[in-house]
Amino acid sequence: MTLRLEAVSKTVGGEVHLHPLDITLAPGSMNVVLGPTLAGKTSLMRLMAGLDRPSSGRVLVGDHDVTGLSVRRRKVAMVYQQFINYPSFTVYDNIASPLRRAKIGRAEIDRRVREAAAMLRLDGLLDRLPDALSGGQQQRTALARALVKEADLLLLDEPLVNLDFKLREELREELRALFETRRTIVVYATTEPLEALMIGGDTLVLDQGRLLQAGPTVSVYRTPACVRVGEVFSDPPINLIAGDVGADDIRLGGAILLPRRGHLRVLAPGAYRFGVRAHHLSVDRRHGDEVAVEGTVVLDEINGSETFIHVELGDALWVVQEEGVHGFGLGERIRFFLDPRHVFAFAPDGALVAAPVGGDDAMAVGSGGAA
Amino acid sequence: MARIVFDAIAHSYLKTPPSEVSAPEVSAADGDWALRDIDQTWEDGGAYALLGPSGCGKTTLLNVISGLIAPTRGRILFDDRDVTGLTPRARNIAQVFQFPVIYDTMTVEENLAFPLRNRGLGRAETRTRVAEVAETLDLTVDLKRRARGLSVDAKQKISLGRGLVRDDVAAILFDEPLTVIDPHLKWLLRRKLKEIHERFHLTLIYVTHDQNEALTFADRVAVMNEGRILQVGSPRALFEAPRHTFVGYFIGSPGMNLIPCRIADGAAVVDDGIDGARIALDPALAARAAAATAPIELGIRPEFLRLADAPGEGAVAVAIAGVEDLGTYKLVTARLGPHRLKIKLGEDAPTPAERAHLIFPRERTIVYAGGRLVEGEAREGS
Amino acid sequence: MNKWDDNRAWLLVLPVFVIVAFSAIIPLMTVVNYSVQDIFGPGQRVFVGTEWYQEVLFDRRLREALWRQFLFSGLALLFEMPLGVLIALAMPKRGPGVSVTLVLLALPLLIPWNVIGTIWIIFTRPDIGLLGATVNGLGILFDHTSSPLDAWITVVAMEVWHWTPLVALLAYAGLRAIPEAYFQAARIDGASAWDVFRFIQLPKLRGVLTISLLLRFMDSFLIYAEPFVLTGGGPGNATTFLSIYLVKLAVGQFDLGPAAAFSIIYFLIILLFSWLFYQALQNVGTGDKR
Amino acid sequence: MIIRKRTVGLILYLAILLLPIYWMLNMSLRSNADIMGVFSLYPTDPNFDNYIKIFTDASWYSGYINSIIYVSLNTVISLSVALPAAYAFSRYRFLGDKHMFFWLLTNRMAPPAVFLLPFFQLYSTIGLIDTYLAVALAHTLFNVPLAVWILEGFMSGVPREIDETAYIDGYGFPRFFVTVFLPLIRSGVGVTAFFCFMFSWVELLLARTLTTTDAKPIAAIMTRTVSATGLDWGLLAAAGMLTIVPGALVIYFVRNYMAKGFAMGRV
Repeated sequence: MTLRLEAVSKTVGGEVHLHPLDITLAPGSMNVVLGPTLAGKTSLMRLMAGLDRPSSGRVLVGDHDVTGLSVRRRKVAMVYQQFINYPSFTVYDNIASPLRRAKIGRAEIDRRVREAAAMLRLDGLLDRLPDALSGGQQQRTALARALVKEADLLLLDEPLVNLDFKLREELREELRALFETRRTIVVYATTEPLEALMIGGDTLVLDQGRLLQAGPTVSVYRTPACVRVGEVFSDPPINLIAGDVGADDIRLGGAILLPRRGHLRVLAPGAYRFGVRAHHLSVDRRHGDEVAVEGTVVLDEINGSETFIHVELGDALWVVQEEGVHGFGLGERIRFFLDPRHVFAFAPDGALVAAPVGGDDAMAVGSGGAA
Repeated sequence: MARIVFDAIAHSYLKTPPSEVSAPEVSAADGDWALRDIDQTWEDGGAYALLGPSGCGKTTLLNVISGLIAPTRGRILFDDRDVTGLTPRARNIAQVFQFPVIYDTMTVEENLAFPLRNRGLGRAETRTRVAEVAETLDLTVDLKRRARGLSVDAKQKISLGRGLVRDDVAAILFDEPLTVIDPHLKWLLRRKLKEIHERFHLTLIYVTHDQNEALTFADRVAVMNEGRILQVGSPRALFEAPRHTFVGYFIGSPGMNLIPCRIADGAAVVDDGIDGARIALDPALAARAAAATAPIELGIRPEFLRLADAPGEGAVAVAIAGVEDLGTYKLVTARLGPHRLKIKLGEDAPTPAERAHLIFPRERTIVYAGGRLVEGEAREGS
Repeated sequence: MNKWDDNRAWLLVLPVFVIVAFSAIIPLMTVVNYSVQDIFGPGQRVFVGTEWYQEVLFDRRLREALWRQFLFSGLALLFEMPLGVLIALAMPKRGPGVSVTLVLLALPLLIPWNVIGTIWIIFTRPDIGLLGATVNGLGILFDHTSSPLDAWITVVAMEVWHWTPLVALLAYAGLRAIPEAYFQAARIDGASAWDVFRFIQLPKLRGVLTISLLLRFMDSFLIYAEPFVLTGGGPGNATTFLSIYLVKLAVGQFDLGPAAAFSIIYFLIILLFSWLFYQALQNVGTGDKR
Repeated sequence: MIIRKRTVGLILYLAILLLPIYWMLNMSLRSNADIMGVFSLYPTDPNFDNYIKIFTDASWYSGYINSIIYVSLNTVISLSVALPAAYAFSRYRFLGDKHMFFWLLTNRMAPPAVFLLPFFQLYSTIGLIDTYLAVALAHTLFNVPLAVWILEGFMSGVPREIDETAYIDGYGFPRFFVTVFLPLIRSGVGVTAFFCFMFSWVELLLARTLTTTDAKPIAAIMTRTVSATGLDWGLLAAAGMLTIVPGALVIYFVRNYMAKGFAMGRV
């Protein structure tokens, strides 16, 4: 059944956690709530679950107003970022607990528990207590308990954030496969752009209690409705730089000249903010149109498969992403190339004016007043 | 500063450790040893990282260096001096912990001066050292403030600063120091650490489970698993020529593709459900691999695999099981018989059709026997 | 951290409210009632306003008892706090010694308060007491039944003997809560044991010590049974503390009106300290919780 | 070296701590004539006559039974009302919660002497004088606030998300509380029970005032007997020793909880 939030807001002790927002989630849909810490992600999920009551607005499941309905009467499941299990129950009893409350027959419970346990690779651990499990196994148990319930709404609040780097990567992949086949509405909160892209589906970008943009994940990524969405949805951070559009060319940060061509042709002369993601900068020239930029290396971060080179250029700090592992010394002069075809242009108020082609199929659904 | 040498270090937290450190073959089943027979030299002035999953023994190793733990067996040498029985203080080690450790009642300045005062350094000299370190860590304006009121990252810088003020420090050890730091500030501290290393040329050893931190921070990364150091190498060597399958899997995101295979006629033969897919190997490599008795696995990183539409020389037919658009790149999952392979494609690359052909570039295809790298001729990692 | 907003939680608190109100509010109202009336017998009572309060406030013996009380509580804290911390520092951190020490320490806390008095009578009597006989045997005259100073020494020693273990247990709990990394850092920084105490343990114990300080202050302020059994408030009035005087007034002389007025004043003093106690707790709470 | 010095100091302190108790034990094993006659560091002719007298005389041993009954009753009452209340304080924000908590704490601090007379009158009026229930109820005055306070501390240590998960799973409050929540704060309940037992056991003023014969506590019988028999020191000491036994037993059983409870920093 469809979940609808109508003009829902949340204020706690005079502090606004969520500004009024409207959200509709289709049955079986996969939704990511993306936002930095304190964006209001958890507040939103708690309202959806019915753990908290909205300060205003209505929550509807299908045509049913469930705004004041106790969480016990709703068909929801939730996984927290802490590993929450019943410490005095075995893994088996943990997974079985929602089914037992629902008065399902023993045999059926047993079948479903074992099925969920197998899916999450907990088979051999059913007799253990949660304390005797590793962090990853504890979170798998919590996931199994949430999945076994076959709820209408499954909420996952940064479920992987407390796991080791490598475990996170593995579980993330499994999760996607687990959700694909279900009729449940899945809502997955995260701060990490890559995680949002891996989960796929639709993305809601939240910042400071406001819904900035909603739409298919890849479109939101390719066509951020405003500067803030671009920032939230880029890791490493998107390079943002002030620039002026003249008659023939565009001057970035006073030093870099771009031709006013392609998707940037639509820009009227004036001041803009330009954004380009780190992986669209390269130390190798990949294209004839690319513009060379020179700066000083201040850090070179290696994440295992890619290298992020932090480059200082005047007052501005740029991040260049290179495939593979490369070593650049601190203080080294470096020349990198900027492809004008991948540059975003934002108006001074932050709204997107021009996006690289290829992202034009995206629909930018600015809601609740884009910053 | 010192060169630190581990001479057959082993440690068990049990009161009565098992008499023998078990052989590598049975290691997985035996969790009694947190560290198993480690021989390792940490060169003076090097920036090292200890990388591994939770419980691999990396923190134990760190505590053995600092002297907080006395190893069950083996010796530890600082510049050829046996320090196995010495206290942390006598070893002149500094350590930065996961959570910032500061002295609540002192100001930032007093915090930084504390290790010097305990060593009886003169006032004037203490002051100049503290001022210098505060300058490096951007703490000068906070010097007179109570340390308790500062933000977490500033506190963590103070813990680091207490190590830096001592000019006699043999090494600075870091135990996942960025865990509590806000993600947006992490890279600033990473940069600070790099700068400090370049400036002071101290021996730094950094423990983490996050490959990003390890590879960014260190010149040489030691990958650990189950109480053993599997490989010590530059970030690039770990990425391009992992000497152990675990290293291949652990480094890189996603990790290396590892496929069981057998060697025949200078090629790796992989079960593809039909009559076996042939992947051509470097002849010298194939010859050595053929001589190995342990089970053989083929290894290739997702970044190095290429897709072709048409069958061609050395291309292997695969079924495409899924394509994920991850913004900066596309991640393709391909099925080859019972095996799954990950392929990383550029963001502009066309989405492959249901069936495709996979090319294994010969210079990037490596082979493991019993989990260990089979050395080719020319490949000797930097 | 965030709590749920729900006034229905009152339903859960209701039993506690009813039972405590029954034991606290109704009796308290009786006391208030007495404090403004003069009672001659059943049904014969006269409203006297603040007369009893005036009488009590100008009662010299009461004022003396109050100062005595402050002196006693002050002395008790002076000994109990440092001693308790010292013991906590000396307690083992792990191993079988922990349980043994905990059990032995807690023993005095589990003895009925009047038995405490009895123990100390037996212990300090010049004829049969170990302490009394020993001290007198050394040629020092010591008799708490005749010398006010000796009575004070005995009462304070008893209080310290009785309650230092509580301070020690609380301080021990506080010490155990300090993360190991602090001690490791201190070892690496080359700090001495004294430095560790001054710069790590003492600052981290602040909260726990505040709690035990206030707890001990209050409870010593209410002390009754132990000194009553030991000295009966004597010799003379030398060890007549507030509670002892109050009971004398109410039960011994049956001066209900003044006793009630006294009770109210006594209670107000306690209330003031309770409030300070609560404030301190709140601050400690916000300081400790991350 | 330092560690050794500390340990020696601790052992010395514990020895001093036990000395007065040892002395009472010494007395309890001797006859009154012996005590008054010779000063001895240990019983030269140890006998259990004093204990035998206590165990065979109903006016003596009933005192123990009385004490144990009202103390247990008080512990049960205190725990059963304090558990839900502590849950409310640790989980909910509600109208007047802070004031309520403060008011409760003030009762922990109330001087028992103040309540002496009004209690006597109150319980006389409702006919509860000289019953176990009277003492048990009177002791809730300071034990319930204490229990709420200790339990609240333990409960706040349990993440709220566990409760939410249970409600999401479909648990009702009572079942959740008993089957999921209580096992989690087991050591808290142990510590709380210990403190309720202890404070009820050691309190005498109220207990003596509210009882005359049937429910009279041992500690009160002791004082009375002292004056009647003209100070039988041996008997008195034996009675005193016996009042330590129940407490010592209780603390032995909860010693592991104690360590845990103290580690959580709430008492």
